[in-house]
Amino acid sequence: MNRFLIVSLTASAIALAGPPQQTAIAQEAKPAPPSNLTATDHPWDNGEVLDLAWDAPAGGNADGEYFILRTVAKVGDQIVTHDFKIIDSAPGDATSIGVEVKHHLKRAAVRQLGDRIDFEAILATGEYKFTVGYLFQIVSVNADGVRSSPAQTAEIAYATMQPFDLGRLALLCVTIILCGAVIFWIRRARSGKPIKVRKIAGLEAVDEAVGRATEMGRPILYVPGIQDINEIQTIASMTILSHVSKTAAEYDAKVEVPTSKSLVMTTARETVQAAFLAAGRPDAYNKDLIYYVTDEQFGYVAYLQGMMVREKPAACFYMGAFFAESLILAETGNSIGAIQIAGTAMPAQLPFFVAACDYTLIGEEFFAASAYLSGSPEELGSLKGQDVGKVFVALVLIIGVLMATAGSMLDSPAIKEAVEYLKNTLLT
Amino acid sequence: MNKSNRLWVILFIIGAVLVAGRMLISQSLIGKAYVQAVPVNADEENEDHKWTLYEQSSQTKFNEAVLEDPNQTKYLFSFSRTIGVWIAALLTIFVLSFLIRDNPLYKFAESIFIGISAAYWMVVGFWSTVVPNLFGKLSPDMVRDWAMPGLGIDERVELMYIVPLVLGLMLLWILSPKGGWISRWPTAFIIGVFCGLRLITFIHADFLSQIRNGIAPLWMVDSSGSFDFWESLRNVFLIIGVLSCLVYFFFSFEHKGIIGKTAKLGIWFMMITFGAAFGYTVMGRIALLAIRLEFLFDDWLWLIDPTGKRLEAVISMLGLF
Amino acid sequence: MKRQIPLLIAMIAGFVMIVAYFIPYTVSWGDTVIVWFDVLAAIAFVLGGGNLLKVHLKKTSDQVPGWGYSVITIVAFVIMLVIGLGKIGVNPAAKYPEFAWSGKFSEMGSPFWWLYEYVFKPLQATIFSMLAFYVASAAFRAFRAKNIEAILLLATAFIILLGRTAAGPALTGWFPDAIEGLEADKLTSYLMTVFNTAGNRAIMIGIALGTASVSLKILLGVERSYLGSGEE
Amino acid sequence: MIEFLKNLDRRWIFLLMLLSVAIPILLQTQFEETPSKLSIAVFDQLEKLEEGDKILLAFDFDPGSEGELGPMATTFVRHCCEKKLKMYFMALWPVGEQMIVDNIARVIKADFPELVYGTDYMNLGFKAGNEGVIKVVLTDMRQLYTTDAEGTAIDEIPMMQGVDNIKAMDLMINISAGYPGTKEWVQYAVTRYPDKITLVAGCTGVQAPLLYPYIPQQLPGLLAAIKGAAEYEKLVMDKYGKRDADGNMDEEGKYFEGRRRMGPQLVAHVLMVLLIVVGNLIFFAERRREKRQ
Repeated sequence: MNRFLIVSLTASAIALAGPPQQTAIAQEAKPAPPSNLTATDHPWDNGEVLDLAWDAPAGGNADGEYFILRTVAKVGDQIVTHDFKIIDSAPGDATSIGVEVKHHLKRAAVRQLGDRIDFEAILATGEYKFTVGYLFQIVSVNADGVRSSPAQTAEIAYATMQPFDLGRLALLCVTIILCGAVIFWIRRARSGKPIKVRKIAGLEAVDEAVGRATEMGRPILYVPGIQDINEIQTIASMTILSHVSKTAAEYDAKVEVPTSKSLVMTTARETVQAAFLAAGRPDAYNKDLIYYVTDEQFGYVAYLQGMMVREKPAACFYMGAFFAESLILAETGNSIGAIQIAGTAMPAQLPFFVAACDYTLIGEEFFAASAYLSGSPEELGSLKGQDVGKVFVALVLIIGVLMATAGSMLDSPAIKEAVEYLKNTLLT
Repeated sequence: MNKSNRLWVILFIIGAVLVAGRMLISQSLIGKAYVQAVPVNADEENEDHKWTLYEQSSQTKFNEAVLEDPNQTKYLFSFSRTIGVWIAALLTIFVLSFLIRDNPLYKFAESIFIGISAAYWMVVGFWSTVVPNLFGKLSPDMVRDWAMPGLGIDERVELMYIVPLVLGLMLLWILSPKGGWISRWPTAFIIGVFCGLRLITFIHADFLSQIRNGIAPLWMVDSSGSFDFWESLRNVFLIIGVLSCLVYFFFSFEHKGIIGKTAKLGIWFMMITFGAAFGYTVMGRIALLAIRLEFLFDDWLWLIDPTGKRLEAVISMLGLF
Repeated sequence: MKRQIPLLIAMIAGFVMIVAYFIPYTVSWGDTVIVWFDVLAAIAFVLGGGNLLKVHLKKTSDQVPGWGYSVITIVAFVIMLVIGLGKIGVNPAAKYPEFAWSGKFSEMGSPFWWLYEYVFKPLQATIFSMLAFYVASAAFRAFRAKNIEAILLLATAFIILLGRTAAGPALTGWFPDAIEGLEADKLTSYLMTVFNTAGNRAIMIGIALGTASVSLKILLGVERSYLGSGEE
Repeated sequence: MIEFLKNLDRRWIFLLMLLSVAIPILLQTQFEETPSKLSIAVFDQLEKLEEGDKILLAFDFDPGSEGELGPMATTFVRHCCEKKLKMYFMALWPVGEQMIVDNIARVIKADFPELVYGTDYMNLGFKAGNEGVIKVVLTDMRQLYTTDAEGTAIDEIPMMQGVDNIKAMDLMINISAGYPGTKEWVQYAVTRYPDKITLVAGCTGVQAPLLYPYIPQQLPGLLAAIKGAAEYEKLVMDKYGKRDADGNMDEEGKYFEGRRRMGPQLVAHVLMVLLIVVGNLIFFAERRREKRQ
């Protein structure tokens, strides 16, 4: 109804303006504005989007575009004077768009509204955060860049948060599948069913290296990387350290753990102490062998390379997150003839470890190593769970690629849209 | 004096003679640093609120200024920064001497570095984390009156930040003779929180997004709408590469038969990846050495002058011979 | 008991973070705890500094060989710490001259800046630059074309090393149009965008899976060695 | 001969490396650069901007990587000054702030003294929190940055008016030496707001291979290592040339730093290739001899 009205109005305006040389006039004159602009809260999101919808102006606007203007209209109970600014644009064939807003403004941000708001009244409330409502305008811009008069929303719109972010549903499902697979295999292993996993080259070398250090009467150096304890690689390194120090305790070898972060030092102390206890040698534990050097990456490296040359450890373990220091350590270790075993998930450092160390655990193998070393069936079960994840990747990849290929070969918009949905909605 | 000590003495003497020779040729001290005085006038009324900042400058500017006005005070020779350049140069050489063998000079540099850097990070941690993010949250007024007058006046007390304070204190409990086990609580908290956080963000950011980036048609058409063989081949290689590498990481099967062959292909892809990483890394490392040597030749020995810092005729290596 | 409670703390904290990621009200918790962790890590510097002092004071008092270097470390540490925490020689911020402590601890010209510029920085950069030497010796010693894998690695490295300098165009620039694609820079870009991307993508996916699995095991308490023995 | 090479003391190799870098520096050799696609893409992204557009420069590196990234940073700042863009500096690395201050002194204060702090450029400084900082500045900068690096309240800075978050920026440049760096900016900023945030980056050689999977969808342009810096320098200097009308080279050397480094780079790369080849020759000669025995 409304649309019809505008169409007829415009038509009569044109009729008034002169003879029906419509094309010539349309280029000169302002385009018609869109109508029925509404702003509603985007459902099931984090309250940062309002959905705008409008009806296309009479005669359409396919060649042009729309500009979206926004103003803060209400802060708490305060009405704010209007000051519309362009915040976004939409293509001419669109009739809706999601725009980003905030559901709350902090007091400091409210201050920015300057003299458009009675700040004294805001101060007096003593509040810290205020709900904020918006008004929108939309103008159509034709191909020549001429703007129409604006259409405005009738009501102040507020964005609200919902208890669940529907955009992350796919992520939730994937998380449940992955975690579920790991848990399933761990439980299966607990129930006593045998778990078969392949060997990882280099893991037997761990015990061999410890044994050799004992024979030579020289210490073992264990470097847990240079990241703090909030890094998963460092945590994984702790579980490998647990195994190394347990073996060392059995062989009566000395393990030295210099760390670059003090939190890693305290955690490593706990780990090693527990390992010595498990090996039945709690008396042999010496916490002074696990110490902090410095947080500075190269200060730590300077210390390590000096210490390696002076104390000549027989075996060196580099397990954790490494950066540039990987090669300095590996080359120094090589020059003193130590057995070197490395493990990291830092892809950039892998070539150097692969080249300069005796054994290297690559990426995921590094995380798997702790499971192998512990030898407990539950830990091995978790590896099977990870494999489910890989199967998932392969399946989705193959399906996605086949769909994309089909879409491209058949030039079918429907399939292409399905691929876009898979990529941009399900996999983000 | 044993053989290695003699070698060190000889190296030291050669170095000293070369540096002295360099100084003779230029007929003035090398490694000099100059500054530009920038007066700061924070408060017209109060004399205490006026001071001078010294910014890095160059001999060229200094000489130009002196030629114009011999009594100028804007550009100055800086004694402390000249010393600094010499110390930096010597420390650079001390560290590099480790390449010949471990020696007392390296140990000296190493000890200084450990001490300085540990303290450096403590200071940075205090002023840029503890003050704004702990004190600033728990007592914004106090921090504003003391060290951060620019702190937003709307900042309010955020009692939530008592949690890291308490956890921190529990952590430090380890220093006390008894009850050190309490420090396991904050450790467990950190590890738990970050395990949860990393689990979800890795699945979100790396796992899903990499699958997403991997989806591409194997049949590519170019802008004219006809089949593009090379672009298609590229995508075929990409998908084969990703899948075969994934097979390598499979733990459930031994690498035998078809799986073994696919895994092998995966290793080949990874080896090319490693080769690329190696090539690029070498590139970066050499640039790092270049900047150190440029410092020695330019700022210290004044052998080269790529940025026009000096008026004095530059003696290039070619000129020496 | 001393082990059960921490285990419970880790489990609850971890699962709360996971659930919070899906709920808009709590999604910012992740950011908050990252800030908390930084505070905690900064407090932990005290632990590190204390340990550093303890180790080196012990070495000094025991007069173990090389104890002189420990003295140097202690002196360097204490000087840097006092200068930095005390903001010694730092002018107030120009905007707030009446606040003596408002200046930046690393202001140019201050003693802290001097130590940073002329001691810390050259030492850090020089130790980093030693990599150029190690990379050379590793190249000579370790990179052997023993098998097809090693040959692939080396060939790629060669192409990149030469392709990313003036040597690349000089060696391959004359190639006729038919094999233009083999010119060093084009080959480099092809290797990088196809093979390197495929390899890295798979490694990234693997690491994501490994991270998720290790995290999960820790949260479930399957993996608990980091918590120590439960004894004091 | 083989015996000698096999047992070659690695210090001789160190010496060769030292010479191959030192001699080109002393001779100041330079080579002509042919810009690659990725460098041109970076240049074009900046060229597209207009006077007064906002640009965020995140300096996530430290002196350790200055050799590779310093030249890029200098040229980026110069390019922004020439285009009269509004520059917002920030750092996720503690020492990054120092790098910002250095570059402001080297480029802006020295060659563009007419630019005013607070209206033409500003320094947000360092904030701890790694990717957490990225997440926060994406939605609300003022939550973390109550003051700039100098301690001035953010709201008193003219160019911060109307800037709530980094989505207000027309382009973002990240110079990165590792974690946190370009990868995190891509993961947390670009991936979330692909339409709002355009990122170009300069990175160290080590990182370059890891960033290629993001090109070009999430990362339209990348300067990889010193070579990228040299190419970009050429592009910028060819277009904007020398500052002095009389073509004076004084003080200009800082804009040629990348190209200057390519000299030692070439020689050292060739040395590396030779070392690998010689190493392998020895290895195979040795193996053949063992087989014969």
